[in-house]
Amino acid sequence: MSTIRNQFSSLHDLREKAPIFLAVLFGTTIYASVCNLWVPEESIFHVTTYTITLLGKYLCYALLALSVDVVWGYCGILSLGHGAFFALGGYTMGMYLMRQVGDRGVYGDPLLPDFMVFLDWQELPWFWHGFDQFWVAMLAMILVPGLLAFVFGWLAFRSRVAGVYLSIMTQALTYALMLAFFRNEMGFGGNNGLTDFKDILGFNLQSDNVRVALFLCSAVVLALAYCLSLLIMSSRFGRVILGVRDAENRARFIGFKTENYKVSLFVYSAILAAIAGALYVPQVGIINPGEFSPLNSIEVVVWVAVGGRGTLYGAIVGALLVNYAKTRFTAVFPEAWLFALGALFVSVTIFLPQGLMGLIKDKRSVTGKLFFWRKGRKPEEEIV
Amino acid sequence: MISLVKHILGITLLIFSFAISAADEVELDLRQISQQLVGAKLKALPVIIKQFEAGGEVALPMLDAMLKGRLFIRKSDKLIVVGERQENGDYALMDALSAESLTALPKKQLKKVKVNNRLRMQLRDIIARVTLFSADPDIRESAVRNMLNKTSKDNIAMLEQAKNVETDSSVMELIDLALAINVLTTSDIQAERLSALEIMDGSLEPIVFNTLSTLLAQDDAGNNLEADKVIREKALKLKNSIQQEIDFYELMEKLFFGLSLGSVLLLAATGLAITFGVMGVLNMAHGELIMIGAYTAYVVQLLMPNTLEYSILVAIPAAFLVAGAVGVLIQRGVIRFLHGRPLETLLATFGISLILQQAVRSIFSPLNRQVVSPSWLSGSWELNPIFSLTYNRLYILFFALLVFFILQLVLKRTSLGLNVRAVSQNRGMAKAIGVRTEWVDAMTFGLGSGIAGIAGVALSQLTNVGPNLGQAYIIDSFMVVVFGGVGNLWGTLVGAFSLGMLNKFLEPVTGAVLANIVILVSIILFIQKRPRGLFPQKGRAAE
Amino acid sequence: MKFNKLIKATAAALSLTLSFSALAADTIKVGVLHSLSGTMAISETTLKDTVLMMIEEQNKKGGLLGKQLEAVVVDPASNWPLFAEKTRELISKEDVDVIFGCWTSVSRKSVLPVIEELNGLLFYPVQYEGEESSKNVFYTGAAPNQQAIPAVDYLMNELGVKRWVLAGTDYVYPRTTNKILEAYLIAKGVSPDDIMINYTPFGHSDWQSIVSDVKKFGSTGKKAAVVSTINGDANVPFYKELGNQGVSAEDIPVIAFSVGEEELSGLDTAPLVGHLAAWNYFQSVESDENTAFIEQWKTFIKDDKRVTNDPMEATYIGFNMWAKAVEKAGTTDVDSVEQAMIGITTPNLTGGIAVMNSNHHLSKPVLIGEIQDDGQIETVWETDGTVIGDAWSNFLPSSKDLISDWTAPVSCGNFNTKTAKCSGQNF
Amino acid sequence: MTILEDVKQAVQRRQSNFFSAKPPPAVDISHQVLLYVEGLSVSFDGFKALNNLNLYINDGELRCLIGANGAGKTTLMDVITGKTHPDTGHVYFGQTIDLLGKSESEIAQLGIGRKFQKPTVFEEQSVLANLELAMKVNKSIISTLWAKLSPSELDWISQVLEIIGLKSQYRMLAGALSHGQKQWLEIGMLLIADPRLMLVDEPVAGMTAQETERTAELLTSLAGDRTVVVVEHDMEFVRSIAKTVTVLHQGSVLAEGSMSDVQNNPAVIEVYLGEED
Repeated sequence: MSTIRNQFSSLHDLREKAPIFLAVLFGTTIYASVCNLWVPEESIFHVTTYTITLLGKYLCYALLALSVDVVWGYCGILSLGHGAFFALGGYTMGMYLMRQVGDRGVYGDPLLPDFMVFLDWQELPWFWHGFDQFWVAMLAMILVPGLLAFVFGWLAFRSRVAGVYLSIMTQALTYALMLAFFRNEMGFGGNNGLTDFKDILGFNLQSDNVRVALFLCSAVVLALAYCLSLLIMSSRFGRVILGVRDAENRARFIGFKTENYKVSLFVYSAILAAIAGALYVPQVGIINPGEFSPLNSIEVVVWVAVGGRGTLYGAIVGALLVNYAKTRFTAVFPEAWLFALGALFVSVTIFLPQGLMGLIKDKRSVTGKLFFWRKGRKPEEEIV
Repeated sequence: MISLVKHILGITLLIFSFAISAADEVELDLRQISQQLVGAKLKALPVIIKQFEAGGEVALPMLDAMLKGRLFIRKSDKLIVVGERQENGDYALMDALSAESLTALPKKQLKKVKVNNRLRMQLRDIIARVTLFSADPDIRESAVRNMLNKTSKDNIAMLEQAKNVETDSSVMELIDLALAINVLTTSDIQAERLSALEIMDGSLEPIVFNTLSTLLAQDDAGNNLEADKVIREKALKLKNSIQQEIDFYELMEKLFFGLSLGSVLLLAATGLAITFGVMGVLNMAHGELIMIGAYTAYVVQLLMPNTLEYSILVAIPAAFLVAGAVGVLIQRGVIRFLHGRPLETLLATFGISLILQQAVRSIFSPLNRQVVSPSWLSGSWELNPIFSLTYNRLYILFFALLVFFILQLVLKRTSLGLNVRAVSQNRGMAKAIGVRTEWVDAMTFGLGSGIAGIAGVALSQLTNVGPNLGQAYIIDSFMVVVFGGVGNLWGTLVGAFSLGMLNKFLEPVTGAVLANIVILVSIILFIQKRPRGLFPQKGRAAE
Repeated sequence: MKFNKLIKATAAALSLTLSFSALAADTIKVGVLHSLSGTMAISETTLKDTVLMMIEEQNKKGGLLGKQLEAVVVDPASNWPLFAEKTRELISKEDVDVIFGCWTSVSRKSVLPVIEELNGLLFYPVQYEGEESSKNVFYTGAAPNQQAIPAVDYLMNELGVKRWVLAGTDYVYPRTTNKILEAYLIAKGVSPDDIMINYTPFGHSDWQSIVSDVKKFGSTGKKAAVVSTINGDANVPFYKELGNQGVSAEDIPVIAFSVGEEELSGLDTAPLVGHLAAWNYFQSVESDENTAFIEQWKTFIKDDKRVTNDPMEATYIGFNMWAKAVEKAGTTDVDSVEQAMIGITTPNLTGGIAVMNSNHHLSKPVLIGEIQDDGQIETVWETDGTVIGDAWSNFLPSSKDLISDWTAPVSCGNFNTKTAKCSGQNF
Repeated sequence: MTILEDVKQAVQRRQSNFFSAKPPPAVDISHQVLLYVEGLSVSFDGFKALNNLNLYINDGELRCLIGANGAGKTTLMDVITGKTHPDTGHVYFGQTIDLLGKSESEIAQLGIGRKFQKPTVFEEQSVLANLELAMKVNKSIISTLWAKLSPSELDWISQVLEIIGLKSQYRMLAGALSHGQKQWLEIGMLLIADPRLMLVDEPVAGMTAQETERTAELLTSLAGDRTVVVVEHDMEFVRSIAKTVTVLHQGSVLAEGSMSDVQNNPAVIEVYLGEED
């Protein structure tokens, strides 16, 4: 006798929204891979390895942006410290790759990485043990950032640190980690970080095939993360999260332990960021404490804002566009590109509060329009 | 033995007084010696310089000029001259010996007499010995102080000589001290040495402590180097009491360092406490406003090259106006449109900070710029030989407090302040009763930015003036404001000083890097305990 | 479905512009890989200008092999992974024949795998910690034995220094240099109690406690000195604090390895007169080449007040050597140029001759200078001849058996003389 | 009185087919008192918002709280729902359950629902989603990840939509509703959770006379099965629904009794009613 229809079906959302995205993503990646490996270099259709590594890097950034969008766009948690999780993920991968070098380092030490040999370390620090196993590294990649996010989130959300306080605390977190990793005593290579990797799972990192494989891998992981996030966000869990963003008190008073929701989402997001970092390192060939820099994390937030937050694909598009722009600008106007980038950020925030995706977002629904009109001007009182 | 020393002394004195009476002759001699400087290699210089000592006070201007690197050889006739750089870049010259003024010459026609550290040390020693009998007690004091650490036989003899004619009590004390140290280390008569220890009692000169430490040292086998037990006990007592004083002053020093760091943090954060704390704008360009202030100081200095000493005083209001104007521009041009979206102000102001940085790079080049410290801001105020306070930090400490209290006054006592508070507490109501909220917003932001500019002027006295200046302070500023409690200026004050203190007390234990990390982690933990900082805004209004 | 179209259009544009590789040109392309923004811009921008000046000069002389030189400038923005990316861009997309670039060690380490993989050529113009020798890199700055060790010798022998403060920024160059110096000092009979080692973070600005500690350390009666490997921006507040706390060069001289004329130009040097710096070049050195170089620089940069410094000289030497090697090889092909480089000589700016040795490091004179009140550094001591740069320090236990020799039969950057093995090569 | 019947019917049906499986936590109401508030004091910055307040609410009662601004009504609700922690005092739900020290969500899950002074709904979600979230279901993270609306739940939602008159707007974003509709939606969210105790803060503010009347009807119909505490300024409305009225003044109870008792209480007349008219 029910006269109302259930609007909520996660799979429905996935079916409706994902195909376009996935088609574009895989279309481009497979095209690029094929043109890199099998089209002769002279051909105008050839895609250079440079392009492949560049695109691979963009995809990692896109995943990072996605992870920020999950917490910021959907739950209103503006993390200025997601670079920390990204870098931690990167370091776990870096440690694995470093151990893979084995005795092929410049000093030929079978156990110790080069930087330890030349700082005269006698033995491997305890936390480096086991990292010669890929699975240990992968486990650490999930556990370390996950645990950090859990502890931080648990402390912060339970004591209801919110809004700008939370943002500044996340910034403090990544800044403290940056300083810590800069310390040579930490055993992570200090400022130079980890570099000069040789191979991954026995395959030479320098070969085009491995590069393409890593690139495709990034694309697959991004696609999976996108679909998973979409599923999560269109489940009732996602609606609770949205509720927490818009009226946390209401959510609490109808019986949700909102801090638990926030913590779990934060941990999920941190793990996504860490995976992005782990994919990033073998492709760019270096991980160093600079990745923890607070400015990097702010930049990620800017990508999401440029693309349009709270849409998932907006974050991805934002990351790709801004980074592509950066690549072009730094080459075309090396002396003035910061003007262009700065102006882009300012104008997007003023003129496109919903980001670029706000321009083309679902215009069919009247309520949707109203909602965006409202949102553009709605003061976020919770935050002040 | 002692009588022999006195004999030698007598003879020295005789030669000395003879030398003074025959000043003209000396000058002639000196001129000959000085001409040896022409074309001399650095390695040959010590021998040449040594000969100047005999010249006494006549050689002093020349020695002094050499010490300060102002001694030149006139290329045309190889005359040794003292040169002083003038406004137009030429050098005003005078004869190094006769002090006769000569026509000024450009740098190209002069060749500098090279000096290095070794020569400078030698020169200082010579100057000390020559000026030991100077008429000015201050000069005599610094001469004795210089000789304190170099108790060669010659010096002791001279000091004993000087003691006989000394009238100034503080110089006398120093001479006694130098002689006492000499007695303690060279004599073997217990009574003499005990009275020497008596004289040394209470002196904080590092030499005293070092002498006692050497005296009390043991050799590798654990035997005391000093055989006399009475002396050892007395010396130990003395050393311990000095150690106590040293510990006390070290604590004072740490306190001062903490206060000083706190004042820097306070200056950097006060502006942010307004723009972020009162207006809720996550102003990532705050650091760049500080940078603009510092560059204003640089430009002001360029504009008034003749009065460098005071350009900094002009720079303070100028920086306030310039940074304030930039702030108003940012507010009117960008932030106004983002009202009520504080997290988005972060993004826009981040963009602005990139633009401002690059603008400075384009206009002033990426190199650091030099802001000259006026002499009244240089050096330190020596309270005693082991405790001194640097003037620039002392002034900045007072300046930071002054700025803070003026700001408090402005907020509490002026109509602007009233409006600011009204708008920050209830915008709608303020608007309804006729407050021009838009204007107040612009002015508030301008005020915060202006204060950031002032902070930049102060920082130009401590650190680099370059495009990266702001970035170094932005995170610290946010930490201070959040730690103290957003929206509470007193919180910022307390926050800044407590973080400064904490840092300076941690640093000796953990090292600078770990101290920073520990502080960041403790702020994170502290915020879990008090989510709204040290002094939160309480009550229903805060919800 | 506008969204769909937009995405597609963007993707198409993306792949098109990216895959559009440069057409073969009849110029010789020279890559310039120095940060023009970010924290390192302060130092690196000057080197970019130097390379541009050298290229202009070379073109005036008719270029190389009858072709004009063309500079390709990119901005790696003080971002280390970006250095690797830009290197790849320069070599595979822009087809440059040589790259002049990098300042920090980490940027070089980031570039290294890429340049070896793509067989490029990099000239690295900054003093560094050593412990490296790549087939594709020529190191025209000083190795530790060309800067640190002579400096310590000078302090010890000429100034009678007995107590040592090794103060540095916490990163690899100071760490290594201090390790080498510590080993060296102990070998020279200095007691470990007389060595104080201190590390500070990048951009450290509050030096009160450390300077005060140094003062105390130096007031024990024994002559003390500070060996500073403090990097970049942290130097200005450090020297200001030294000056204000009254630490004079005669009491406790500070010898710096990273402070040159350019760093001093941002600072009032009056209180610092007499403090020392160890380099392979000072602007104040009197030689015909140097006078001409300074003149040329000031004209090029259109600023009479600009100064020159050691990394500029290293860039100058590197560029001239490369030009000579290209002429000698008759091609810009990397392998040929690399072989031609070894043994190439060119005048340096201090009146001597720079030689490229088989370990890809230069022979350089070592100069110790004192800071003057006009911001210049006057030489007070110099080595008799030139010192050959040592890629692998003999004072580090890990590297004392390693040598680098890129000529046959060894042809290896990390050759272990004990095991006669060549390790750690990427090809 | 169609609404009243509708609601009763619906609630009963619901209890039979859903809550039998998951019984609400046992509230011991052996003394007929559902809520004990004893000796409660709260102060903000020296201002005493509640001052040794005592209040007893019987099970199934409809109680109105009135009092001037700052009398402590909202603070009292904050304390009961766990938002504010009192300086001293006790709050018991039934005989055994101590509410102090429990979090908002725990208290909500015990069956205490609250409507805010300012209508607070999830503005950027549909009416349906709002009601779905408010439903009394397992609210752990794992279960919300997999949760789906069952036909019976949809039915229940549909009935509540009927009651609050938003059936045709169920797909609309809550933010797009009118003020009165938002009030109703929030009441609906309370209703759908089937609470034991409902704390309703100013339910008719901003409603038309007609809407007010409907609300009065609804609240009266709810009493009996559940306990309702209403804070309201609209005296007309209070008069129309109240059996017992408690007057708060300066953080303490000034008077308690039927509307007419209270209206004739001299103390009340002086401090509160005296100001009217």
